[in-house]
Amino acid sequence: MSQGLELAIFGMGTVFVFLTVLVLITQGMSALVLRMDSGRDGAGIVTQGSDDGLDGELVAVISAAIKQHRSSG
Amino acid sequence: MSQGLELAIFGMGTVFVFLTVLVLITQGMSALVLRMDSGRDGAGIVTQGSDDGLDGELVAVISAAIKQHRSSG
Amino acid sequence: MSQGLELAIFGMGTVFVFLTVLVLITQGMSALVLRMDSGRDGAGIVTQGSDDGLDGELVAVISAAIKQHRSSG
Amino acid sequence: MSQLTELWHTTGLYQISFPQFIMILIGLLLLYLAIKKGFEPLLLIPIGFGGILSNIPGVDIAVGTGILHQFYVMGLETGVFPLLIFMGVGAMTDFGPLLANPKTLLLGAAAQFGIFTTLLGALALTEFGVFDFTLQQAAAIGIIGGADGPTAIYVAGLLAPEILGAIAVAAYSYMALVPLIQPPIMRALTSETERQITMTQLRDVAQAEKIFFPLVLLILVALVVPSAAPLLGMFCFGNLMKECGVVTRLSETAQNSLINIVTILLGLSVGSKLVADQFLVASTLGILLLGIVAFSIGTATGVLMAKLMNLFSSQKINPLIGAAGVSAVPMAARVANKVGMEANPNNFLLMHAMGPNVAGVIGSAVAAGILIQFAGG
Amino acid sequence: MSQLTELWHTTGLYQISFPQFIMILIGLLLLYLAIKKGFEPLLLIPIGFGGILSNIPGVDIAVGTGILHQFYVMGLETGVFPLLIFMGVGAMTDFGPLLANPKTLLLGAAAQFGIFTTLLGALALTEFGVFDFTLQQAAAIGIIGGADGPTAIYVAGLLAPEILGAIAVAAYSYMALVPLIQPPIMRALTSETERQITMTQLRDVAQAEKIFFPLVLLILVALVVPSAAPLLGMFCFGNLMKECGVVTRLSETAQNSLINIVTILLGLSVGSKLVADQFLVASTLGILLLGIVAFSIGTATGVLMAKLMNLFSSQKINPLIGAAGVSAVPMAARVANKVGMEANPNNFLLMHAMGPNVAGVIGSAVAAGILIQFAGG
Amino acid sequence: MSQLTELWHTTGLYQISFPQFIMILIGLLLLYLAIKKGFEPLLLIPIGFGGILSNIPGVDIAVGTGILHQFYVMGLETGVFPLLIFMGVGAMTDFGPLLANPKTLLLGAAAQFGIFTTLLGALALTEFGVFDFTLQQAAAIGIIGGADGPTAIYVAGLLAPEILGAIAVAAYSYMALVPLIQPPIMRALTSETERQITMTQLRDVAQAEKIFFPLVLLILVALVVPSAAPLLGMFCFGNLMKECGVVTRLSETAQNSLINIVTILLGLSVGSKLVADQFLVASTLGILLLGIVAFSIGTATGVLMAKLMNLFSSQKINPLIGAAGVSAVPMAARVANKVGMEANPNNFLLMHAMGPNVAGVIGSAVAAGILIQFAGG
Ligand code: NA
Ligand code: NA
Ligand code: NA
Repeated sequence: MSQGLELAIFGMGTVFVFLTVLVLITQGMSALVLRMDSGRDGAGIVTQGSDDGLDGELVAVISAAIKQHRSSG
Repeated sequence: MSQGLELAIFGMGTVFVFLTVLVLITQGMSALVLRMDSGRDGAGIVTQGSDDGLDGELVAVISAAIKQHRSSG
Repeated sequence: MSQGLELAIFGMGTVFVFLTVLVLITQGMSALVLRMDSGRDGAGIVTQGSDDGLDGELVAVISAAIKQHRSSG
Repeated sequence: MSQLTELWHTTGLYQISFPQFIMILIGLLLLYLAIKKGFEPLLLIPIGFGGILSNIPGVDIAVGTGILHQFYVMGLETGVFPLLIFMGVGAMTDFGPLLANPKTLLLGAAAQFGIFTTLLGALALTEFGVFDFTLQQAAAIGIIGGADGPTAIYVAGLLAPEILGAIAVAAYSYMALVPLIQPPIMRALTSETERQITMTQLRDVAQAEKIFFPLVLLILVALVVPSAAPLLGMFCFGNLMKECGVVTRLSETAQNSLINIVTILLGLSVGSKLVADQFLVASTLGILLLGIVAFSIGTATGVLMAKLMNLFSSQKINPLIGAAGVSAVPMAARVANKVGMEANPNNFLLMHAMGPNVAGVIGSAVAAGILIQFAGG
Repeated sequence: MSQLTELWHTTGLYQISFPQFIMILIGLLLLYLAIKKGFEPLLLIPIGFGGILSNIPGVDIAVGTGILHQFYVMGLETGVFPLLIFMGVGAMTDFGPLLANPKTLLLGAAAQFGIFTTLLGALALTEFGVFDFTLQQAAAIGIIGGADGPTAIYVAGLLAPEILGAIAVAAYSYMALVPLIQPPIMRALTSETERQITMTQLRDVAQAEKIFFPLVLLILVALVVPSAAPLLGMFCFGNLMKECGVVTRLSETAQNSLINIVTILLGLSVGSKLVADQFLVASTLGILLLGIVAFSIGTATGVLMAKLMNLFSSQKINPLIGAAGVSAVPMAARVANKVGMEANPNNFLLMHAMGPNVAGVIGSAVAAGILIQFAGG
Repeated sequence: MSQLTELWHTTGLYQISFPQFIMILIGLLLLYLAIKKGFEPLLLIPIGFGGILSNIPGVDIAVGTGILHQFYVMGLETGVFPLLIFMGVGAMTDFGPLLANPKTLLLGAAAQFGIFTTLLGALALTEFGVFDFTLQQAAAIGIIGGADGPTAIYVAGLLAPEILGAIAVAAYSYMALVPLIQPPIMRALTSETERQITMTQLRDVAQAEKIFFPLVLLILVALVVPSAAPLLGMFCFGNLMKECGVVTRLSETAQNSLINIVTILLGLSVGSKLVADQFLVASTLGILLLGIVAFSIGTATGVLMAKLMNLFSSQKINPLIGAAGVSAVPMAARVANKVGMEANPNNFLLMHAMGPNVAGVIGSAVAAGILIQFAGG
């Protein structure tokens, strides 16, 4: 029972400390991200890679090729 | 061999008994279901839950909320 | 080190022998396939089975049966 | 120079034995039948390819830490693969036609005669010294007559893993050959008039009946033949997921990605039992012969049962649909439909034959349970 | 004749015990609740069906080499299944509302009071001789109050596998009952005026914030409560796959086929712990009672925390969303929305409640880590 | 107070070692490269995240019963994961361009020089006392030059699991860096005129050729290098499923849900080898250095082979496509295309480069088989 009480106190304490710290860090992280974004005047993180490594240009080339192939096939 | 004969007889017997009983029970089950359905004047079992638990009303609410959120955000 | 040298020589040798033989066999295989195709005056291998084993005729039959079943049921 | 010799000794060309060579040809034959002739390709392509891999000399693929042996240990020794396939098949099965005409369950019972007579045949051949089959092996051979792939593999895996390869090859080959094996038997046992019998439209079945049926079946299995509960339990579970309508995403996964993944692994695992020293034995010939006998008897007893039922019932059933009682879903039902249309071009038996067809799955699973209980352990 | 007797002895009808019979009824009840009442069907259908299978007499399904026991050993003893589910849930979770209003994390903390007070309650009942729970069992029971299925199963699997069945059934049943359990408590603890509080629109959240958040969370877990790292690590991994935008195919598989496959196997595994001699014990009643207490306390402390926060902040939050802090995603958030609309039909709390709702997942995973560390090994 | 101390001792902040801290930073770096720079995200996100998880102090994740160690034991120690990936890659591979111009297979052979020279390099560095690599480790390092992820992981898992983490990181990083590593080498070894060579349109390839090719390849592997049969066998199996056209559902599962599931688990498993005490050793630096040397040599020998072939053939090939022989599908083929277009904007080499590109996969799998046979067991 005393072991349980100890566990309950420490447990609830840790949960609160953890989530409180998370609130602060999250706020800090968001502030940082948003400041960097506005500093860069724009769109935030733009991911370069895509799922299959195809870039827009290549997609366009392939699409054009397929289109041509179909229309003439 | 005699062991095999025994197995064959009992096996085939069990298969027949099992499926015969299943015929009867299935007929009984169907009769029961259909009587209850007609008693309820209609559509039979209508499942309440859906795959994700969303009911129509809630979908409407969520859609409205999202819409409002987006238009003002 | 000498073991490594041996492995490198035999390894690279095998890779080359393997792929050279594969070139020859592939060329032979293609020649054979294409000759048989043209001999058959047409479409090459046409696979009979399909994923679910349904052929066109059967699909038509099934569709008809279901239609009849529904319209009269 | 001695090093070149050593190198030469590592090649398959040096190490290959004649039986391995034959087995590779058999693997290629299975692939040919699957790709070019449409023989149950979903299973025979992985089995055939696995069979080739298993007979490559000088590398452990079907034994020890080899990948196919690992799949075998993981999924066939444990029964996990066939049971998951059965769950997926359950999730694909529509009991509607059966529920509309439950008497057709009896056809699915009759067609299991093939299983037990073949079992006796195998034991008789042993008695006469032609082959040497144990009771376990005879039971596993008989189940080929159940015309149900996962059931055959499940039973063979438990009772006689040493002949699993031959049994699986026989089961799937004959299932593919149903359009050749069944029609002559069906025609021989029926008159033109019988084949022309048209059957009344099946009634509509309520959703509630479809939901209750797998549960009713499960409870009955639990009370009467518990040894069939793993197979039929997983089958009913899949079917309930499909019919209950509230777990669509689980049902679809069971019918698609899960069953596909397991089919690939199961096929390769079965292929691992096609190693030359296990497959190229006299008993394999016996298994192939007995397997086709089992199919034929099942077909015959299914048809005869239908004729027998017609003696006692005013509402006649076309005896051709009795042949669909062997299972081999949905091929046997299509064959019944086709032979029926030869006699009467407007006679659509397909839906009527689906009832005994799925009943055959239940019947052979029940038979499998009994075989496992008596011959197992 | 003696052979017929022998045959009779193989039937389930002969072998079934009364407790097994009761358990089969309970399994059917779970299926009824899932199908007809919509109680968390994705889990309760596999669990209920697995429970029936596990109580079929005369066949090993939930023990030994039985299929469900194999699934249990493979996925629950190892923790693999709940962790993969957690990864999938992570890949489905949108932290946007939480990031827009991070203070709501505190509501997700407060609602975990239910876990620890229930743990104490279980130990107190043991002290008073009503039940006999070990510290491990008390911890596993408390986690029901976390209102998070995979977390509860993960903790119970590690700390008290013997009561895993009861805990899983309690957790999922109460999660389904959230619309009945929570509203009275929410109304009792709030005034009409409080329930009418409207909250300001949530700001838009940048993609970069969503990418950084799972990493920030992971690092904090690593530094503060490493014992929660398996659960929260897999959760954050799933979420990062979703948000980073460059591994769509992995994220979609984690959200679909993978989580569906694991859900089926997990549900059946949990069902294997519904064998009569483990489930039909007095402690199960205690677990069910304590479980609902845990839920209720969590709901209450979530609401009270929101009221407390309003004392110190000018920007008021509607205390109803505090109840969503128990997790039970997304049911609890919907309940908060519904109760809020009763007081003010134009008050859409759903998005605001999603913040504490996912915060509750984090909170109970942290609590789970602590319980495992103190009560485990 | 002592309890607070005890609590403090459970935190990661107290327990973390400096090497663990560094490894977490390296994990974050891999995530950054994957997400922001597009470095092979499908693998580097799971590997990087798994690497972070593995270095969290005070909790067993990458060792003992930890989840990542379980994945490692299940899939990497057994070879199952890389072989299933190889099957999926086979099901995605189109051998059309290779069949249209089979001579390009020789380019895929030449590019494997990188593997063997690097092996020798590693042994030489050991001879000179710079590093201390065993023959097994040297072989595993050499295979980085194969520019094929699953092959490298498979070989390293069998021959030198202790350096698997470093090898996988090197292999995938350099595959992502192909657009930076290869062009300077390609330009240095070719003249402007050579780079402008246009190649004739590839002929159409019949379906039958595509079906026979994986079988021909399999048989040749069986007869010549059986030790390469697990890798190439699974590869050919996947390709046959794709091309035969009768098992579309299996082929699609192999290309989608199955390969995605395995990719997630494989990546996390590899991540488990990024624990500080295995990764932060001097030899890792050596592996990274030797890996880039292997890539570069392979690129060079591929290009030189193409030039050599032009000496003996009237139908000239553009030597740039020789660089695609290293594998790194399809990145290396795109790089060849891009460098070719710089010299002649109307020169589309992409399809021509796909031939040597997939030939490189075959070549390095053959090399892998030989390495495993000589250095293994
Ligand atoms: Na059957
Ligand atoms: Na919670
Ligand atoms: Na390569």
